[in-house]
This record gives sequence, C-alpha cells and structure tokens, in this order.
Amino acid sequence: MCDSVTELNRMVMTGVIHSNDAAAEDFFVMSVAVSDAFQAAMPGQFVMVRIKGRDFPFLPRPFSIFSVAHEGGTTIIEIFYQVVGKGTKLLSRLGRGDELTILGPLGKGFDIRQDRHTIVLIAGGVGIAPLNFLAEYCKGSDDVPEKQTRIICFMGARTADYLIGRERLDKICDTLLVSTDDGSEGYCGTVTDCFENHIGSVNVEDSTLYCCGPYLMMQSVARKVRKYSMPCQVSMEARMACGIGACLGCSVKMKTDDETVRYLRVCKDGPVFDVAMIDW
Amino acid sequence: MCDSVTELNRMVMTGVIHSNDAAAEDFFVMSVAVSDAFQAAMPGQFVMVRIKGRDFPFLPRPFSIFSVAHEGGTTIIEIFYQVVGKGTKLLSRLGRGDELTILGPLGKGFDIRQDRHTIVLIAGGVGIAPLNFLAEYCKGSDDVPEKQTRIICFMGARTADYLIGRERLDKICDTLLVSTDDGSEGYCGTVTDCFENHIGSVNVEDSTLYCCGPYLMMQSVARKVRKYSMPCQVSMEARMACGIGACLGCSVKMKTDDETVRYLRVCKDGPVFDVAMIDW
Amino acid sequence: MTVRIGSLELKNPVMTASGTFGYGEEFAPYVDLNRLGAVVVKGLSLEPRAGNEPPRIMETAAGMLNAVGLENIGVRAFVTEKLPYLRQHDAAVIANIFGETIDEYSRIAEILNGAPGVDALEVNISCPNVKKGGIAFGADPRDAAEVTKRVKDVTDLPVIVKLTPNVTDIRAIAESVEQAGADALSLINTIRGMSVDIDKRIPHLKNITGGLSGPAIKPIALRMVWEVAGVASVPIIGVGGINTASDAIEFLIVGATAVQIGTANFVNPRATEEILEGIERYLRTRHIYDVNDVIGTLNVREEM
Amino acid sequence: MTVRIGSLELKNPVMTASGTFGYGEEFAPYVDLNRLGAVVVKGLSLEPRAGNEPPRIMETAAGMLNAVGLENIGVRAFVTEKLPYLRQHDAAVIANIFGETIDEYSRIAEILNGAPGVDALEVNISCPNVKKGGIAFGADPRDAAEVTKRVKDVTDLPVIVKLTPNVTDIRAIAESVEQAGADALSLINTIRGMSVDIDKRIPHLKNITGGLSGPAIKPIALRMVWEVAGVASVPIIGVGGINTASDAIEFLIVGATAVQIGTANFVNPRATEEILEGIERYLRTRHIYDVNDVIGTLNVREEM
Ligand SMILES: Cc1cc2nc3c(=O)[nH]c(=O)nc-3n(C[C@H](O)[C@H](O)[C@H](O)COP(=O)(O)OP(=O)(O)OC[C@H]3O[C@@H](n4cnc5c(N)ncnc54)[C@H](O)[C@@H]3O)c2cc1C
Ligand SMILES: Cc1cc2nc3c(=O)[nH]c(=O)nc-3n(C[C@H](O)[C@H](O)[C@H](O)COP(=O)(O)OP(=O)(O)OC[C@H]3O[C@@H](n4cnc5c(N)ncnc54)[C@H](O)[C@@H]3O)c2cc1C
Ligand SMILES: Cc1cc2nc3c(=O)[nH]c(=O)nc-3n(C[C@H](O)[C@H](O)[C@H](O)COP(=O)(O)O)c2cc1C
Ligand SMILES: Cc1cc2nc3c(=O)[nH]c(=O)nc-3n(C[C@H](O)[C@H](O)[C@H](O)COP(=O)(O)O)c2cc1C
Ligand code: FES
Ligand code: FES
Repeated sequence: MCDSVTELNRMVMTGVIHSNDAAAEDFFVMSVAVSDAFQAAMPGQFVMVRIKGRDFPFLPRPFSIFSVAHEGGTTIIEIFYQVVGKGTKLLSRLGRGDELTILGPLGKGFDIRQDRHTIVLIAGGVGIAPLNFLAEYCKGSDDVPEKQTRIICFMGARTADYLIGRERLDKICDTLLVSTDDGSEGYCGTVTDCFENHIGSVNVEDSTLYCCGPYLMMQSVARKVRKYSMPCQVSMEARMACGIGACLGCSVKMKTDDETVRYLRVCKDGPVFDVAMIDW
Repeated sequence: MCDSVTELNRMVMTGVIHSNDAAAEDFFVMSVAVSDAFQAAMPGQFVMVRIKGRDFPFLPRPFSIFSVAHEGGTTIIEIFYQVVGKGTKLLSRLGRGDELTILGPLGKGFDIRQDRHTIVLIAGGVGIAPLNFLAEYCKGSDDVPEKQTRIICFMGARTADYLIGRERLDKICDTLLVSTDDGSEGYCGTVTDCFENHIGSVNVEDSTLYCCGPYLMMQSVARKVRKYSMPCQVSMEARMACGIGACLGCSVKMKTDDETVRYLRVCKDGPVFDVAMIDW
Repeated sequence: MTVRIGSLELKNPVMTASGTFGYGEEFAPYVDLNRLGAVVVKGLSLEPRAGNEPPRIMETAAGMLNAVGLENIGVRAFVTEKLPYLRQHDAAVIANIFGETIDEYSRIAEILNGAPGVDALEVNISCPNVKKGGIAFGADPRDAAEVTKRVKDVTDLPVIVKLTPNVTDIRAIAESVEQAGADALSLINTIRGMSVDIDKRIPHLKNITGGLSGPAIKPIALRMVWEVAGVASVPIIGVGGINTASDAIEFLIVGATAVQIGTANFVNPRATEEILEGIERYLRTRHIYDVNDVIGTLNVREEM
Repeated sequence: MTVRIGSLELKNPVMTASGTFGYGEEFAPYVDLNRLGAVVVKGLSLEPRAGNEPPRIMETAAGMLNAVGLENIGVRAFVTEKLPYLRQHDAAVIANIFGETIDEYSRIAEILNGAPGVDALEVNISCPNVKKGGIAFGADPRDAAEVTKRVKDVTDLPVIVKLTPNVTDIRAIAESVEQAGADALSLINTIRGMSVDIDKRIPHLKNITGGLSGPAIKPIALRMVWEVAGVASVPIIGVGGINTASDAIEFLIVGATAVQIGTANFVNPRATEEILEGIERYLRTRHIYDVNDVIGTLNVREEM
C-alpha cells in the first residue's frame, strides 16, 4: 500500500472571496483566500473553480492564476476573468465572503529559461492573466537569476478601457507597449502587429517569448516567431472537465514529424506549451 | 381573439426577501415584498417559489401563505417553512435583498362558512402556516361576519421549541391549546388526541374545523370528525410541478360513491378540500 | 416567422408540448395564447381516463419524472367543453391522441375530423406510462406504420406522429411512419426513468417508472432530431428539454421546422412566449428575415 | 461492506467508471486508492489510439457530452507502464477493453489474462464514439453474446460485460450476454447526444454527437438496472449519473451489487471516497451491518 492519507487533499480546498470587482464591462478581478495548504504555484498554472454548494455550473471552470500573495497564514490568489457564458456570469455575481471550491494549482506552468535574460510578454485580452503572474514572479522571486529581470510587455485589448492591470504591469515591466483595436490608446491594431513593429528593439538572441490570448492571435504569433527563431511558449485554452489529465477532454493537436496523429492534454501536458509542439 | 395582454402576468413576479429567520432548528419564517400586483390572497392559498436566476432547484416549490401585510405600495407575504430537502435548504441560506420568483396566489383557499360561528383550527407542525393566515384574516377582514370571531386553536409540535408563531396566535385566538410529542409544553401527545380530549368544550353544531399537518394526522382527524358530523376542511400536500392545474402531477384520490376512480388536483381543485371529498 | 407543417401553416414555430399545457386555458393568465404558433392539448383517449395512482411526479437533476398515465377528459368532452374556448384564439389547435388499440386511434381521429377548430392531429405512439398501447406501438416500425395508416384513412387533417426515444434506431421508425403517410413527425416523447426513496426503499412514483423530461434530456432529443432530419422528408417538430430560446434555436438548426415547449411551462408559465421573443431577437440581431433560413443549417464541415 | 462480483470479492461496492479515472494515478493526490473497491481503467485497445479530433467535450444541463473516441496507450503499454503502479494498491484492478473486431477483443483479453495484477475484465461493447466496434456489438443480442463468448474462451478472469442504454430493450441484451457466459453486467454506458453552437451553427463536438453522462442520465440508468435486475441472475454493476452516496444507494436498492462513479470524479476528484463514506454512514445510522442487506430490496408493493 502506498500514499499516506495525510498527503491527500492538499489540492482541493475552500476559497473565500475577498473581493470581486468589475475592472471594465464584463471583466472582473477576484481575490480569493485559500489557506496555506495551497501549494506554491508557478506562473502559467491554473485552478479549477466551482461555486461551493451549487449544482450549477455542473463542471468546474479553469482560470489562470493572475497573482499570488501571502498574508499571514493565508494565501490570496487573484483571478482575472471575462464574463463569456453562464458560469462566468454567476461568478461575477458573487461577493465578499462567498465560498468557492478550488482545485489547484494545476498544470505545467511557464518554463523560465535561465539561459536567456529578456522576457517578452504578448497578451491579448484576458490572456494577460498568466503573464501578469509571470512578470510578478520574475521580479519578485529568488528562483529567478538576478539579471533576468528585463521584461518587455506587449498588451492588447479592444479599447483603452480594457487594458486592465496595466498600472501594475507598468511598475514591473521595463517596457510596456499597449495596443487597442480602435486606437483609443497606443498602437492601433492587433497586439501581434504591434509586436512585429517593435521586433527591432528586442534582442532576439537573448529573449524568450511568452504568449497568451485568443487562439487566432496565438496562431499568428506562432507563425511570426518561426522567422525569428526565438523560443516561444504559449498558454492554451480548451474546454475542460477534470483538469487533472483523466478525462482526455482538453486535447490539442500535437505537431508530429510524420503523419501520426497525437493529442496533448492542455490540463496536464500544458496549459503552457512550446509553440513548436502545437499543430496550429 | 380574447384576453387582453394587460391582464397577463399579474401572477408571476419578483419577490425581494426582507427577512429570513430561523424560528427553531430547521424552521424558518421568511418575509417577502411582492409589489401590489400580488392579487388579494385568501387563507389556504399558496405560492410557487423559485430562487431567481438559479437553475436549481429545477421545479418551483409550493408554500402556503402564512400571512399577508400591506406597507405602502408593496405587499409583504410571509412564508413559514421547514427545511426538509435540498430546495428548502437553499431557501434557508438566502437573506435580505435576495430575489425570488413568485407565482401566485394559487389554488382554492378555505371556504369560510357564514352559517357557523366558531372556527376550530387543528395544526400539526408547519401545518400552522395556512391556519395562521386564516385566523388573522377572520379577525381582521371585513368580509367575515362580525360575530364569527370565536377561534379555538389546537396547535401541536415535537417540543415546546417548535410551537412557532404561538405568540401571534395567542393574541388572535379565543382559546389556544398546545400539545407536544414529548410533553415539554401543554398536552403530551398528538394534537388530534388533544383535540378529542377537548371536544366537549367545542360547540359542534356551530363550528367548522380547519386542519393542516402531516398526512397521517389529517387522516386521523378525518376519521374522528365523522363521529361528530362537523364540517371539516383540510389543506393537502402533494408534489407539484406546475401549480396551476396543467401537469396533473399533484393528484389525490377522490372519495366516490361507486367504484370509479377519480383524482383531484391539489393545486387547482385544492389545496383546501372538504374532508369528505378525499379517499383517505 | 411562418413555417409549414404539411398543409398546416403556423404563424411561428413555437408550440406547446402535449400534457404540459393543459387545454390551454390554464395558461391564459400567463401567456397570450394568440401569440403561439400552436397549442397541442393534453393527450385524448376515446373514453375519459383517471390516470395512474399518485405519487405521479418527481424532480430529478435538471428534469422530472412523470407517470400521469394519460388522465384526460376523453375526446368527446374535449370537443364540447374545451375546444370552443381554444378556437377563439389565433393559435392552431393540435389534438394529441392516444389509444389502447389501433381501432381506438382511428375512432378518436374520426371524432376529431368533424370537430371545428382542430387543425391537426398528433398521434402519440410513445407514452411510456400506460400498460397498453402507447410505447408498444411506437417501438416497432410495423406497428407504428399501421397506426399511422389507420389514422390517415379516416381524417383529412394533417397527421403528426410523435415518436418515442426508447428505441435502438429512431430513424427506422421515422422512415416507416413517413412511408405510411405521416405528414410530420414530432420527437421526442419522454425517456423511461426511475427514482428511489432511500429511506423507505420504495420508488418515488407509484407506477415505479416514469417518463423523464426537461433540460436533462435535451442533448438526446437534439441528437435524435438531427438523425431523423437526415432521413425524413416530412417536417420535424423538435421536443425535449427546450428551456430557452437558445435551446429552441439548436433544434431549428439541426432540422426541426417547429419546436414544442414542455416541462419548461412548469418552471415558468411564461416560457413559450419568452422563447418566441428570444427566437425573434436572435433572428433580428443577425438580420435573418425568415426563420426558414435557420432551419436545417447545421454546418458539420467547418473548421472549429 | 464486502460484495462479490462473480469469483471476485471486493472489499466494498465502490468502483470507478472507465474513462473517468485515468489509470488511477491521476487521482492519487486526491483519493486514497487503497480505499476503493476497484479501479476500472480507461478503455484499452490492442494498439494505441489517438482518439477523436477536439473539441471532445461539452457541458450540458446536469451532465456532459464526450467524444473522446477511446484515446488510450494500448493494452501492452498499459501492462508495462500503468499496471505496476496500480497493483501496489489494495483495490481490485479491472481492465476495460475495446476492440474494432471480435478478434481484437479476444486478443486483448489474452494479453491481459497473463498480466499479474488484473483482477477482472470489463468488456466495453457500448462506446458510442467510435466508428467501428463499440456500440455496434452492444446493440444486437447475438453480436453481444458472440463477443462475450470469445472473451470468455481465452480468459480465466471474471468477465463483466458493459451494456449500452441506446437500445429498445436492454433486458434482451442482458439475457443474451448472460447466457453467453458473462460473470457480471455493468450498465449503463453513455447515451448518445448532441449540442449546437447557435452562433456558429456548428456542433459543439467535432464528432457531431457524443455520449451523455452525469446526473442528467441517472433516472434512465437506474430504470435500466432495475429492469435488468429483474431478468439477470449474475451481479449487476450500476453506473450512470451517480454523484452522491444517496444516488449510489438508489442503485444498490434496485439491485446493483456494486456501483461505478464516473463523471462525478470530474466535478469533485474526491467523489469516490466521499460516496463510500456516505454509504457507510447510511448503513451505520440504520444499523445495517451488511451492505448486501440493502442490495435488491426495493419494495414496490408498500403503500406510499
Ligand atoms: C487553462 C485555462 C486558463 C484559463 N484562464 C482564464 C482566465 O484567466 N480568465 C478568463 O476569463 N478565462 C480563462 N479561461 C477560459 C475560461 O475557462 C472560460 O471562459 C470559462 O470556462 C467560460 O465559462 P462560462 O460558463 O462562462 O462559459 P460557457 O460558454 O457557458 O461554458 C460552456 C462550456 O464551455 C467551456 N468554455 C467556454 N469558453 C471556454 C474557453 N475560452 N476556454 C475553455 N473552455 C471554455 C466552459 O468551461 C464550459 O465547459 C481559461 C481556460 C483554460 C483552459
Ligand atoms: C399546497 C402546499 C403548501 C405547502 N405549504 C408549506 C408550508 O407552508 N411550509 C412548508 O414548510 N412546507 C409546505 N409545503 C411542503 C413544501 O412544498 C415541501 O416541503 C418542499 O417542496 C420540499 O422541497 P425540498 O426541495 O426541500 O425537498 P425535496 O425532498 O428535496 O424535494 C423533492 C421533491 O419533492 C417535493 N416535496 C418534498 N416534500 C414535499 C411535501 N411535503 N409536499 C409536497 N411536495 C414535497 C418537492 O417539491 C420536490 O419536487 C407545502 C406543499 C404544498 C403542496
Ligand atoms: C406531465 C407530462 C405529461 C405529458 N403528457 C403527454 C401526453 O399526454 N401526450 C404526449 O404525447 N406527450 C406527453 N408528454 C410528453 C411531452 O409532450 C414531451 O414530449 C416531453 O415532456 C419532452 O419535452 P420536455 O422535455 O420539453 O418536457 C407529457 C410530459 C409531461 C412532463
Ligand atoms: C470522458 C469519458 C470517457 C469515457 N470512457 C469510457 C471508456 O473508455 N470505456 C467505457 O466503457 N466507458 C467509458 N465512459 C463511460 C463511463 O464509464 C460511464 O459508463 C458513463 O460515463 C456513465 O456514468 P457517469 O454518468 O457516472 O459518468 C466514459 C465516460 C466519460 C464521461
Ligand atoms: S480536462 Fe480532463 S484531461 Fe484535461
Ligand atoms: S401541480 Fe400541476 S396540476 Fe397540480
């Protein structure tokens, strides 16, 4: 017999909502206290969230960890989410004191490459969530080599109002370049175009790219980076049921050399993948 | 074409919870503001209740109206309920400001007989709910002939703690006799036994009996009243889906003279029935 | 919003499902009956039926079980007592009929053929809650065809045949019924289910089993409508778990010409009208002028 | 809490359902595997399978659709890579197997017969999400019997046959499979369903249809277990929508000797253990010392 019972259950816990505020229409930042049983999370990891004691939504919902902070014996995690359907709508109605069931931290986070010293973030919309944590982690963590602190962040949103979390990032990043679809602030156009316009200012040899956003945006980045042979990691999304690698529901197609078809599980093999692993 | 649209929807409305307090373990009194669109309710009528915006419980739940009050332009209804399953458990967790969807008032209430001048109430447990409204109505309403104000109430509960609403009834009723299963207050035994012990003090010729409580208790009353040839009305319960007579789910067997089987709908033909109509 | 079910033209595709809307009048305080495409009434038998012993219903996860057992006032009382009221409204009246024998089906159809105000018949060969008839006819392609033929023989009204989901291959039944002359198909009726009281160790329903309806069964109903749409050339009416306009639109997209709203009427008596408004909104915001341009337009090849 | 499934003795009636618990190790951080009656692993085929193209899952009302398409590492990799870990635990290991041809079933069974640590086989003739095999065998009594016989021929392990609910009469399949030598029956697998994205007018699943599981289907699963319990003399394992101890107890009462927990593992990875504790509590508070005293005790005559 193996597995001591005391080791169990460290990853299923009750989270108590501290705050849940609208940052823009349909965009919310929620902060949740999860007790110190919550294991040290890596940027890029996610949590599965349910509203405690409710039968609906039926399945838990995955959200990236936007930030982690410690206050005394409790860990506070933040989630940055967009209301897109019924589950996120219900989440947005919760308030201080309401309880969640949290499973996590889950998945494989970003691989912070020690051999390269510039971090380039490309975030579209809520894709900023895991990248914000990555930026905070790199600036604050002892695990990250001192000199790897140069962070260049490209952040895109529909309009200026949706550039959420920008103030926080501005303090951490060495360079923050914003773009909006309507030009209401920064570059007018997509964040990928903005990135490509500024590629000259990036030291391609010493940089790693970290990217999160809508599928089409990541696909476009995937195509662009081929040209520059920069290592690039993407955080993928897929519908999930279990979040722990068991249901095989969250597959993305893997790039293979031959004709064989293989799938990767976003929840377990990812959500962060090297861009070259995915068959876009 | 018939039915003018303005007439519609007067009976589906949002109710806002004013208070929802535990009166004893697992017994709650909830007061809900329903706007003056709520039509004049008769004692014995009920409402179908859902938690607004929630998918669970799937079907609305029926509750008797415990009392009705008017404050300015709004009507306040009270519900007295016991937590017995998932739906009532969720109800009990709601608080001030939470919203319900209320359908009602529904069903056929008590027939207040003008030819008899004493009202005898027999209530078991939460069965007090419609009877409290009946007592308050008879004492407060202009529709009820002046002299029909003598109210004798038999009220039974498990223990003294569960004699909920007694203070209010004490003020209205001419006689209030309580019984508890454990003798912690009043008569020790069932409310039906208590009633039979006191039958001597009831003017059988001039009284009407109104009864609500568990099925077995009402069945026992039904058997006893045969002896005294007193008119007796009972408020029945059955699982409901629609509450408006359409699903045919809430049937109780009707007493027929011959062998024919017929069913009555608790929601539409009742919930109040003459005791002789039911095939106990 | 006009759609055609055989020779019957409906001003919009929203109907009620039999057994969930009484005889219409129960819902008049909540819904403007004039707005509905059609009202399908509670299943009618030749003689009045008392129905099954209670308890008859039980809630389940996102659904309910019922074993009402076709309690109804009988076809003759319907014609004299209920039809006059319904006829006054600007909604097609569809009579849902049920027999214990094939003869009974045909006799009920005869009676209704002469009744002014009935616009179509819906033949229920799929009720799971009665001992004789019902599902027994609906589970076998030949029996189903026979009932259809016999009803068609005695009526000029459009005949809709209502199919049961409790079969291995609903397409086989659909094809057989269509060949027998059905003008339209409606599906699905309830799925047989059960629920148990673990304290008393008795079934929650006196009838032991009942028919499952509500959102729980929607994915199954939708799949069956999609399957039947692939083989049938007569119009299909989608039923099963439709609770919102979005649900209804899913059925239209996979190939239903109209939809029936059942259990949702119990959850919200205004469901039919709200679903109709939701469909209208869907079309309007997408600049689709004819609901028929949505029907059967599922794209199964596009990249996702 | 001991129950017997053929020659296999389980220390309690709680197992996992195939395809919802990976190969066990995924759940080790959440559940003490030693507490479970049995772990049923993800369906194994002769060769590794990549499975269907995504999207593969979609949430529905109180349930979910999946069209994973039996992605798995293949039976040989299972034996070398996954079995050693599972064997260390005090839970029976049941290998769920799947073939596209009857030969494949029998070859997989042969391979597993020699594998130390496998306690029983569960023969999946009911997967709705693959083009060949699966449901094709499960919907016909003769094919189902044939698969069963061929597997029995090559193995000494207890053989559990897993039935599909997508049939008109599950009793006929059950009887046929039992006669062919099945040591136990498990039911139900998922029910075929569908879901549509009304904005894009495409199915939510790339495979168009998928298998419905979760609380939504519980009433249907329970009814089928009750039906099969009426005709089968081998033990029945109840599966389908079990989310709580109360659900599990309903299955025991209607006649299941054991239960499998499927989709509930996704909602709460600790579900199996919590359900086991709930069953224990139910027995304790009612002073029932042997779980077998609950199995098959539904009282259908009592007054309600
Ligand atoms: C690893 C990971 C991290 C994520 N991080 C964030 C985040 O930080 N902030 C944020 O706003 N969103 C994030 N998402 C997306 C988020 O999970 C979905 O927006 C959410 O599940 C939608 O739920 P709903 O009930 O509102 O939508 P509905 O559309 O009602 O949901 C229906 C089903 O589709 C699934 N679904 C819908 N949209 C998505 C999607 N884009 N990705 C995956 N599943 C989806 C739901 O989980 C559910 O199963 C993340 C997704 C993944 C996989
Ligand atoms: C006309 C009428 C008036 C009522 N008035 C009151 C009242 O004033 N106070 C009060 O506490 N209760 C009252 N009840 C009973 C109340 O409706 C049930 O206790 C409640 O529905 C239980 O819901 P649940 O989800 O907690 O229980 P669950 O057991 O989880 O419910 C499961 C299903 O069974 C039904 N059900 C369970 N118990 C009953 C019951 N006793 N009667 C009818 N259906 C039941 C539920 O509605 C639901 O469909 C009344 C019932 C009726 C029919
Ligand atoms: C209480 C109840 C009674 C029903 N009675 C009938 C009936 O008399 N005839 C019939 O064809 N279908 C009957 N049905 C089936 C419905 O018309 C419908 O096919 C089924 O409920 C699925 O749709 P829903 O999920 O929208 O309810 C009944 C359903 C319910 C819930
Ligand atoms: C994602 C998923 C994968 C499944 N894979 C298998 C499988 O490989 N073999 C099998 O026999 N059943 C499989 N099933 C069916 C389950 O074992 C179970 O029979 C079904 O889900 C009903 O139970 P539930 O409602 O508790 O999930 C799978 C179910 C799901 C949801
Ligand atoms: S969500 Fe279940 S395997 Fe990834
Ligand atoms: S609850 Fe529907 S008829 Fe009474």
